[in-house]
Amino acid sequence: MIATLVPLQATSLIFVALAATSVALCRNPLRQIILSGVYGLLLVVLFVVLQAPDVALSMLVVTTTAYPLIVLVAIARTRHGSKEEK
Amino acid sequence: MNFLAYGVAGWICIVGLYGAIVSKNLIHLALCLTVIQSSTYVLLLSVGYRHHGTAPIYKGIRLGTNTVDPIVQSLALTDIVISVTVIALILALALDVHKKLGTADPDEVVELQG
Amino acid sequence: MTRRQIRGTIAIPVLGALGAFLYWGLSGLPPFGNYHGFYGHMVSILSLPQRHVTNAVTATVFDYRGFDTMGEEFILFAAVTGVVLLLRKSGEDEEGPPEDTVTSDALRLFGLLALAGGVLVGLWLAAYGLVTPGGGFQGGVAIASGFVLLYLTGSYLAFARRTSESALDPLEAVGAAGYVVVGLAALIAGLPFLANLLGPGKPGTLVSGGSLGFINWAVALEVAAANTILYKEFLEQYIVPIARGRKS
Amino acid sequence: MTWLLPLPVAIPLLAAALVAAGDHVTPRIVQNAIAVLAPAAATGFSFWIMLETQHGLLIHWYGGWHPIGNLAIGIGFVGDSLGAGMAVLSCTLVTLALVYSLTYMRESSRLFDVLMLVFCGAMAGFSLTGDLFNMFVWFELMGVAAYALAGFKVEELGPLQGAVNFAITNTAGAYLILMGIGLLYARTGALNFAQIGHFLATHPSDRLVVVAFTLVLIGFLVKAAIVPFHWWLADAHAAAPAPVCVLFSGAMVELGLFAIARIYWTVFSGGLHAHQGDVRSLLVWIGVVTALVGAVMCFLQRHLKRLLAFSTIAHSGTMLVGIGLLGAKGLAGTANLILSHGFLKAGLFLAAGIVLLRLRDIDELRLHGAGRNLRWERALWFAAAIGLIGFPYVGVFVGHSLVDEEASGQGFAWVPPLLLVAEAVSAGAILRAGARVFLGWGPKRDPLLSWEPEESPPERSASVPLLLAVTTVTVAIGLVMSVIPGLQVRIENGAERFVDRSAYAARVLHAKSTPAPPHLPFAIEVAKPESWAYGIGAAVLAFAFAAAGLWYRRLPELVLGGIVRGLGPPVRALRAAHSGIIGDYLLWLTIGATVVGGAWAFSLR
Repeated sequence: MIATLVPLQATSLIFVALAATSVALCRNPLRQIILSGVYGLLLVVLFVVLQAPDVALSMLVVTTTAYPLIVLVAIARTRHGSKEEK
Repeated sequence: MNFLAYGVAGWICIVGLYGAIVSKNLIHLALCLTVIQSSTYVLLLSVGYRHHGTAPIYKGIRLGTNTVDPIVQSLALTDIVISVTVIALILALALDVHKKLGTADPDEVVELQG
Repeated sequence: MTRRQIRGTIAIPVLGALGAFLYWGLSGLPPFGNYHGFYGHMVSILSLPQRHVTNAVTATVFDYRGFDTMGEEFILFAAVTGVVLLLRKSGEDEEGPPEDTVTSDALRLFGLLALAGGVLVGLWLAAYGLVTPGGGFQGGVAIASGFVLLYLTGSYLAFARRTSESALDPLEAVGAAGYVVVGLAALIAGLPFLANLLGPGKPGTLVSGGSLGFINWAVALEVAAANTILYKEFLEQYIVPIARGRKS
Repeated sequence: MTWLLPLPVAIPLLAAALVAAGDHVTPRIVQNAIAVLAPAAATGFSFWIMLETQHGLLIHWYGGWHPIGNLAIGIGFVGDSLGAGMAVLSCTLVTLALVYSLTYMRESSRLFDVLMLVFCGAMAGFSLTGDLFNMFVWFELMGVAAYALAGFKVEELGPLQGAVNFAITNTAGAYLILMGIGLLYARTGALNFAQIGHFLATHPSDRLVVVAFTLVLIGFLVKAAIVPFHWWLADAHAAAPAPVCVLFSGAMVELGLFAIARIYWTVFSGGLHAHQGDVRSLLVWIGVVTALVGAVMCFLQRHLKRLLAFSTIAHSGTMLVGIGLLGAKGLAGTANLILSHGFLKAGLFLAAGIVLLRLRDIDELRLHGAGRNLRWERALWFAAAIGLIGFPYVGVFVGHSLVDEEASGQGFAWVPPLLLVAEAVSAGAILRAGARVFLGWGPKRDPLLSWEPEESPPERSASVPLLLAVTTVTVAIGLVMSVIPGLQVRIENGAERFVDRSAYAARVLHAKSTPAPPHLPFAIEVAKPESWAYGIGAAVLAFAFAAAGLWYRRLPELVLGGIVRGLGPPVRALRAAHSGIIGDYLLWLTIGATVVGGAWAFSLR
């Protein structure tokens, strides 16, 4: 069972790297927040396989509530304001 | 395989910086900052990992069992809190900029220069 | 080419060079999985006998490196103060809160249940932080997200009523002050700042860790209040102007 | 006496929480009393710590976690003379700024007081800590409070832009520091300065140590506003309220420099000993470039606070030279410079705040001659400006002469003349602005100076006598820094102990007591003839530059044309580089990091 851990870690590391790339290179803020949610969850998985449950739990509560909430509100607010000007 | 974890940490930092440099939107830029910061979590936790180690929680396991490093985990915890707070502050600033200017494009915020 | 495109073009080779430099340094790290630092090892060995805390990470966060966590709490405190400053002040001229758009009692009930659920999960996470994964921070965020669920079910007024500024601001500050007070109490007793006054307690139970319990709950209080204020300030940025637009 | 060490941190932080908690119930006067008394108490305790450290290091292990078997397992505060001196400076400036704000920022909510108190506690913690990650925590706390304070006037776009640029560049710098910490922890398994330093000194250093040093260094260079990481400073300073600028210019930037000195001497000096020469030339070079760039940009400003901000960059460069020479005397020079410059620059910012209050503007040209009746403000402005020149026995004189002596002693004889010019140009710009505003000299228009947005003035109800009193005290402290009996010899002694890595490690890890220091006299050191020459030369040059700034158009056509053709293009390019765009700043940050890293990858290997 322990022997399978290393491929598991490698896979999740590669997924984390890919997700980070897509978050950084995505130009649309709304799509970006969805991608960054996925990225956060992949980080949670990585932390679990790296034997860090406390960090994974923190990342989970942060990535499922704090980030999406404040970022979505910010995006919504800026869209709303821009429409008013037009 | 030995280097993969560190390489991923370095890559995340570089790609996050690129995203921040060419960002068209302050909210987008804030998210790129979170990406840069996540490279530090990956680095810290990879550094403290030990093969066949378990989480450093001694409930149901014997003292002296091989565990991963608890210090890097506590540093990463602090780091996550710092990241959230700084991003919240930058987003609040971005919202205020947008209220004044009608746009959150950092290249158009050029009130002070020269 | 726009200014941004020029920047992007310059950035690629520069970042490549920086990446190479980072790679050069990172390749000096010990091979993955073979870490042998003394610090983590000592804390792993000492936390159970010295502090009767089974979770070595929590022992580090609240005890061995508890002073860092005090700074971290104040980072949260200062950031929330800053957000309030930036958002409340800039929205001063806006009107009062709008009315609820939800009329279904079932949905409201669901909102209240969600709040209760979030608070319960949060309290559970915070309470067992010294034993299993979790702790004041994670619990605090979970409690705050309970309030957000209440909002998401459309009960803005219920959300606003349960998260009034005059109640939350002091709660947050009391949580932050609590940490310093625990530290100063030890100093007044002639011990080093943040020294454990109350003894280690019984391992594996809710009362393990002595002063750590107080610190844990102070952190939970601070984090829950701070995050609720944070969400509230951001949500008000959205909900108040939109609702005003609908009325006019 | 080790119980003293947590107090400069704990008191302001507790006060911040109390002011916030009592917002809806306690009367305003109680809040004000807490907001002023807490930093005053912190100042007092820091001063006490500074006196105690004359006899040796003070160490406080948080939570009682003393090192076990010479291995540090907890967080320790290590008070030494220079660190405690930084804490005294920071807390004093916060106290003065909060007294000034009592009426200046009256309408502002208690949120301002809360953030200032948090800022105070963070700066004190940053000065006293002996642990790498703990230093990072205070760095971030300082940053978070400062970003919000920079954007305090949310009604205007300028402050928001300043705060955004400040927050993003400094956050990026902080992440680099954290990566460096991760690398160091991986190598040494420690976070305590002395412990890491001991490990690095006893093991061979390789590329990992070099990269870690670079990352940590770059992060703190961003905070210290060193070229090419300095862009944020002018934006943040120009827009922040005057009492906040006092802390930014007077203490926060200098703490970035202090951190470089602290980290180099306690952590890296053993491991990088073989490469000391390379580190020295790099730091001295970027310091000199920073001094010159800051001085030139300072000369081109008409917004008074932005002008002062660029003058801070010029001085920051000089201070980095003092640290970068890697000698005790240069470090002592920088310490002296930080103290005198901190108070004098604070005084200038406070005076600019009064100008904004009474004349409702902060623009040098628009205010042409408007300050003729402000006699007291005029006296303060010129006194502080002359203090910054380095005239013999006034203001920054001792600091500069020590840095110059060290530079000449280390074979950098070309450095003092360049620093002299940088100093004279930046002081000349301050004198020019004063002459234009308070005396009405020179023309009303000047196409050379860059336009900046207006700033909304504070309410008129502020009590001018109180503001003047605070400013006078601040300027006076700055002016006498070179003639306080015994101060110079104590700073030099403190600097010598500061650079002694093995004694520091022995005291922290092995609790070995250090031998009692010699009894130091209370006397004013006699300046050397070359210092006199430099001081007087700087004064003459500064007045010449001020006059040139006012009346350069009276120069003969031939001379003026030559200057324009020669200096025009580089100056225009320099000005265009200060674009105010955050993407550019981040690109500069990466370029700077790559250049420093590349230079070391080739020379240090």
